[in-house]
Amino acid sequence: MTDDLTRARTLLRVGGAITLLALLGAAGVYWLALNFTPTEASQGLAQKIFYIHVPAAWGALVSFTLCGLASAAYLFLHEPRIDRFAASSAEVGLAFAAVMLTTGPIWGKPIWGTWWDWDPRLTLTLLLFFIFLGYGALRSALHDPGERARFSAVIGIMALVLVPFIHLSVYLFRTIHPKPVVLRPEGPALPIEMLRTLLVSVGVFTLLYVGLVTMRYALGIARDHAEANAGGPDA
Amino acid sequence: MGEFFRVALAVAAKDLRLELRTRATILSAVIFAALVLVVFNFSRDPTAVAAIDLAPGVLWVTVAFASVVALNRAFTVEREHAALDGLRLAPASRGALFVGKALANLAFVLLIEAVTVPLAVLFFELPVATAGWGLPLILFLSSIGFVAVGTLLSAMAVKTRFGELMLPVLLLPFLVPPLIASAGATSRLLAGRPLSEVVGWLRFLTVYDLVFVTLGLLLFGAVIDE
Amino acid sequence: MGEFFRVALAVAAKDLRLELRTRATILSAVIFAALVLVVFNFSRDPTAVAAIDLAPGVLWVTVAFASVVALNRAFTVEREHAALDGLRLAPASRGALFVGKALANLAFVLLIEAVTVPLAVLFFELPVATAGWGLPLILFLSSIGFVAVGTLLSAMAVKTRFGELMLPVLLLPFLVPPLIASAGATSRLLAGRPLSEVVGWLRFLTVYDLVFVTLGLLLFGAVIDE
Amino acid sequence: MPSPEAPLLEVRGLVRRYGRTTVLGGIDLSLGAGEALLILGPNGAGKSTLLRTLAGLARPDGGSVRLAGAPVAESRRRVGYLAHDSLLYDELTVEENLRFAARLQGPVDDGAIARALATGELTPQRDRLVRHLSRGQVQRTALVRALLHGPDLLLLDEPYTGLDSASAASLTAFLQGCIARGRTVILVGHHVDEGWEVVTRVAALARGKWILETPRPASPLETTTRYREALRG
Amino acid sequence: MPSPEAPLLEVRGLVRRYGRTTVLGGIDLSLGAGEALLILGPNGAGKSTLLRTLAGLARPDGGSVRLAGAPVAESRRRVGYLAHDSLLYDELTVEENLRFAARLQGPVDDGAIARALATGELTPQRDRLVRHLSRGQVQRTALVRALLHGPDLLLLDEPYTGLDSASAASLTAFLQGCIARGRTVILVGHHVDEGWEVVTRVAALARGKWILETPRPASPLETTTRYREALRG
Ligand code: HEM
Ligand SMILES: Nc1ncnc2c1ncn2[C@@H]1O[C@H](COP(=O)(O)OP(=O)(O)OP(=O)(O)O)[C@@H](O)[C@H]1O
Ligand SMILES: Nc1ncnc2c1ncn2[C@@H]1O[C@H](COP(=O)(O)OP(=O)(O)OP(=O)(O)O)[C@@H](O)[C@H]1O
Ligand SMILES: [Mg+2]
Ligand SMILES: [Mg+2]
Repeated sequence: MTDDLTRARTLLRVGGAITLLALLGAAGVYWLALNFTPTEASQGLAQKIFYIHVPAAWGALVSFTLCGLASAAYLFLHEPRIDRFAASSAEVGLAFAAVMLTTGPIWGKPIWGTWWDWDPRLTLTLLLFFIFLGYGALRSALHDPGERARFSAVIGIMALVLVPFIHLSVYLFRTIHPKPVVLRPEGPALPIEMLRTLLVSVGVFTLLYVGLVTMRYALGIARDHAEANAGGPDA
Repeated sequence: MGEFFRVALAVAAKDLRLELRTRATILSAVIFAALVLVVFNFSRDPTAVAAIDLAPGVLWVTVAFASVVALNRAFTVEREHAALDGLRLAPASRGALFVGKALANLAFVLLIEAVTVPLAVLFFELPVATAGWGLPLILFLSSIGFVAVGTLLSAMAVKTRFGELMLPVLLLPFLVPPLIASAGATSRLLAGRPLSEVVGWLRFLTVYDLVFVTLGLLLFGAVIDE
Repeated sequence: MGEFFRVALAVAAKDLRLELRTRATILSAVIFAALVLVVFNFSRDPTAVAAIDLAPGVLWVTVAFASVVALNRAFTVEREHAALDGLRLAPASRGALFVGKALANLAFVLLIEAVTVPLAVLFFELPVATAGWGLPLILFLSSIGFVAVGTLLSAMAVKTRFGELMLPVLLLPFLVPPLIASAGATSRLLAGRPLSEVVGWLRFLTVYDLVFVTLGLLLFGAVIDE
Repeated sequence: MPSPEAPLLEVRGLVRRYGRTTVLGGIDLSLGAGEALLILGPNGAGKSTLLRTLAGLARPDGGSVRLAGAPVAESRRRVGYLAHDSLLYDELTVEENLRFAARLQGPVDDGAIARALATGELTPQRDRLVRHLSRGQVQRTALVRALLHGPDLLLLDEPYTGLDSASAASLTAFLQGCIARGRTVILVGHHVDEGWEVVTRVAALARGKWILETPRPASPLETTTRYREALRG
Repeated sequence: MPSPEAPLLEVRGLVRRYGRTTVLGGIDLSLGAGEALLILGPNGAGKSTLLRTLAGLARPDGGSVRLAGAPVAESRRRVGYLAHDSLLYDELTVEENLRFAARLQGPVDDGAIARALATGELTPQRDRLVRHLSRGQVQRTALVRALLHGPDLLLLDEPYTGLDSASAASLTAFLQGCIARGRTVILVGHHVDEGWEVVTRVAALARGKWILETPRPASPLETTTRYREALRG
């Protein structure tokens, strides 16, 4: 039991270190973006937010996707560690989505002249955000660990199914949100330097993801440990 | 396969019979729907908004929330005296149990719609004639999706303290996509456009239904069994 | 009198503990309110309907839904394990029990409103400044009447015999007036009219509250006791 | 039926119907302080209906129930009723349930709650949700809930259900204490030996009428045989 | 524990936890056709949890449960489980409840339902809502529901609860019939004498472990004394 705690502590340190590294990287990306990347003609400096917004958006969708896949795995293996990972990934995804949902409007104000628009793509993204808020609410409302794991796994899978709906929504509905310029059948359609900076930034966000998930996972271990020691058998 | 449907029908028939006895679900749902329509009718400033513009949205929101009210009850009947354990003991596939519960819920939702739509037509003087068969079709397609997701989620919500609130929290995000499609299609139809123009929406609804009914079949076991 | 309130508070506290113990409930309330707004925005055709025109309706649907949910819940918790008999065995006045149940329901409805209104203001860029204290006042007044009637009705509904269940339908008309009043008042206030213009509505709501709280106090015993 | 002391409970020609079926067809009963009546009877005889009516939960369709000369509704505090259902809230803990039940009766003092938990041997489970209790633990909680406020008239419907031998013994001891303190107990059961030490009188109900009514016979065995005869005859 | 016949039920090192608490700490059990095991144990010992797990309602956290060599989930039809809760719908009549339970198991034939009602002595109540039944009538309905489909393994959690002497006797007779037909019965109870004629083996559970496991002693009395010793030692 106590070696659980030591493992948790080491994981927490490792995660912390990676996260720190990632944050430094983020700073690096902006140094790169501001000094070594051409400024987009029509949008000017506003477009620089691109290098957070897009990786954050992708990061969010990826986190949620991984949560969904882990959820599916859990239902087959009933392995508590997988559940813990899914929960961690979901929470980190929420953080990324929050970044996306703030950078988006900040970008939108100068470009679209409005903070928000009830555009399907935007709204469905918002909904995904809500689904995972609900995911969290459900988890905190359930006390039996098995039940908590199974139920949140089901939500995770259902949300995973909704992600493609979101990605496709941009094609299905009229929307003011830019069509994919990178992830599109014909391949990327933007200057190579922008692409380079974007890819660096994506790398940074991946690092951030790993760091945060590791930390959150460690906390998960600690929590379960606390629970397991809370009360002995009776009668 | 015959067994699958025997069980599914048994479960659905049981729920319908219970509902006939108590009327609890339908009544609260219908009352709610009526209230909502009344509110909209009176809170609308006729000079500002034409009823026809408001109608599709209102209709769909009403149906959605009334369905949530109904779905909230779906598994409380299984909670008393641990009746759900009775279902879980059955040698039947979990998919069959899911279909059974879902069929009953579908019946409730359709019934709610059967009450709501005429009311809406009354309040908003909708030109339903122009919409023709499109409207029922949309209603039917979207109801399937509603119910598939709702049945799955209400089975979980009922296990939480105050699940009556947890259900809408989990369910509403999943209801929005079909809601967009239905509301969009409805307003076009009411504007007198031909059915052919909303085929895209209908296809969207059908895909959604297929996806989530399948998910329900696959995941229901994970919800009710340990 | 001190006893009256001790019992009432005990009952209310019990219900609130049953519902609001988990942080999840508060969080859910917020998510729920936000979702209602999202759902509405989606069902609306932005070219035809300005958000502001939807606002009153949205507010009231949220309130109505919250009430229906709370009231559905209110007496199902009393039915399991015949907990209601536990209340009936109490040497307390039935009025105290009524007030207790009603208070809990009111608390929940007010919670939902407390999170809905600010969000609605954000979403619809409502001119709350002009509305000022009028809006909360209206919400509060109408919620009281709503909950008073609702508590009485749901107490009837717990005795699940059909005849008794028809009563809510017969009583539905009683729920409509306060809704109309408050919806009307709200839209006026949001249209920037002065509070003085809706005093009539407010007076109506107050009278309604008094009448139905009194009725509840008097009739509750008849409803829960044989 | 006559009673040694001034009757605390006085029932006259009590009739109770459910729609067409008459469940209690004119029951007379009078019990004084310090008396304990064991009521036997086949399933569906009307035992629980009788207790519900005595507890003031069901209105008599005929006859009268008077507690110390007053209608039950006016002296609810003097009655403690254990039903088939636990009357507990699944989603509250044992302690929360007891605390709530106590509040309904009057101002609560924590010492009383703690003592009640102790007498029910529920102290280890005090913070557990009732939903998570075993059946016997639920039954003990329901018992404690019913007796928390120290009633003068105890109406116990099959109180020994689900109790293990230890808890059964301590329940019996507790009831003996009540009798000693001049309380009155009505006990419904199917086993003559459960609570035998407490019982001062035995009655049997069938088809809503007394078929047997006697001071406690010499032995459980004798009681059983007399009950059997009464059922046959 | 050894068994005279090829084991129908084989339990190995069964562990069951409820989050914090370990309720079953490694249970071994093997029962053959025609055997009837009586499980005793204090409240909260884990008896019901054990039965729930055997019935396939609760997933073991460790160890295995095999029915005729297969996991329970694959042979649900062979199990009949009577829980503390009735698993019945209050708002359905007795017959509707049984009919529904039967449909879940397989095609329904009316004769079978009628016979089931008769064995449960429920024919007079067939059209009454379960909500309106007396406790003993509910218990009989629950029993009939559990045994309707003629299972090979009967898991009965305190089946005698609330039954009057007559019904208790006919239940015992019914169980004897099952044993004679080579069925296997597990009986949980607090009274050694209830179902004594049926029992072939006795075991006692405490704190999630066997504290006693023996072929049926000579008499109920002897059983009780040995159980008491086991509890103390
Ligand atoms: C207002 C809130 C906004 C939200 C919720 C949002 C959401 C998203 C999401 C979910 C993605 C990932 C799409 C995918 O890969 O499937 C994305 C990517 C992107 N967003 Fe936004 N966005 C917002 C505002 C904006 C604005 C104002 C702009 C610029 C005018 C913008 C430009 C982009 C671009 C260029 C991409 C990359 C597209 C690709 O190559 O896949 N976004 N956004
Ligand atoms: N609400 C009701 N509506 C109709 N009949 C009822 C109702 N409640 C009880 N009965 C019937 O009244 C009779 C007496 O019920 P009661 O519960 O008093 O029996 P009982 O003596 O307690 O039996 P048991 O020993 O099984 O508890 C039973 O036949 C029962 O079916
Ligand atoms: N869902 C649950 N969550 C947490 N603890 C539980 C849960 N169910 C049962 N327990 C605990 O597990 C223990 C065993 O419960 P179980 O019902 O198996 O006991 P039992 O032997 O059947 O007792 P009884 O004779 O009272 O029926 C008890 O202490 C109980 O409080
Ligand atoms: Mg009874
Ligand atoms: Mg048990």
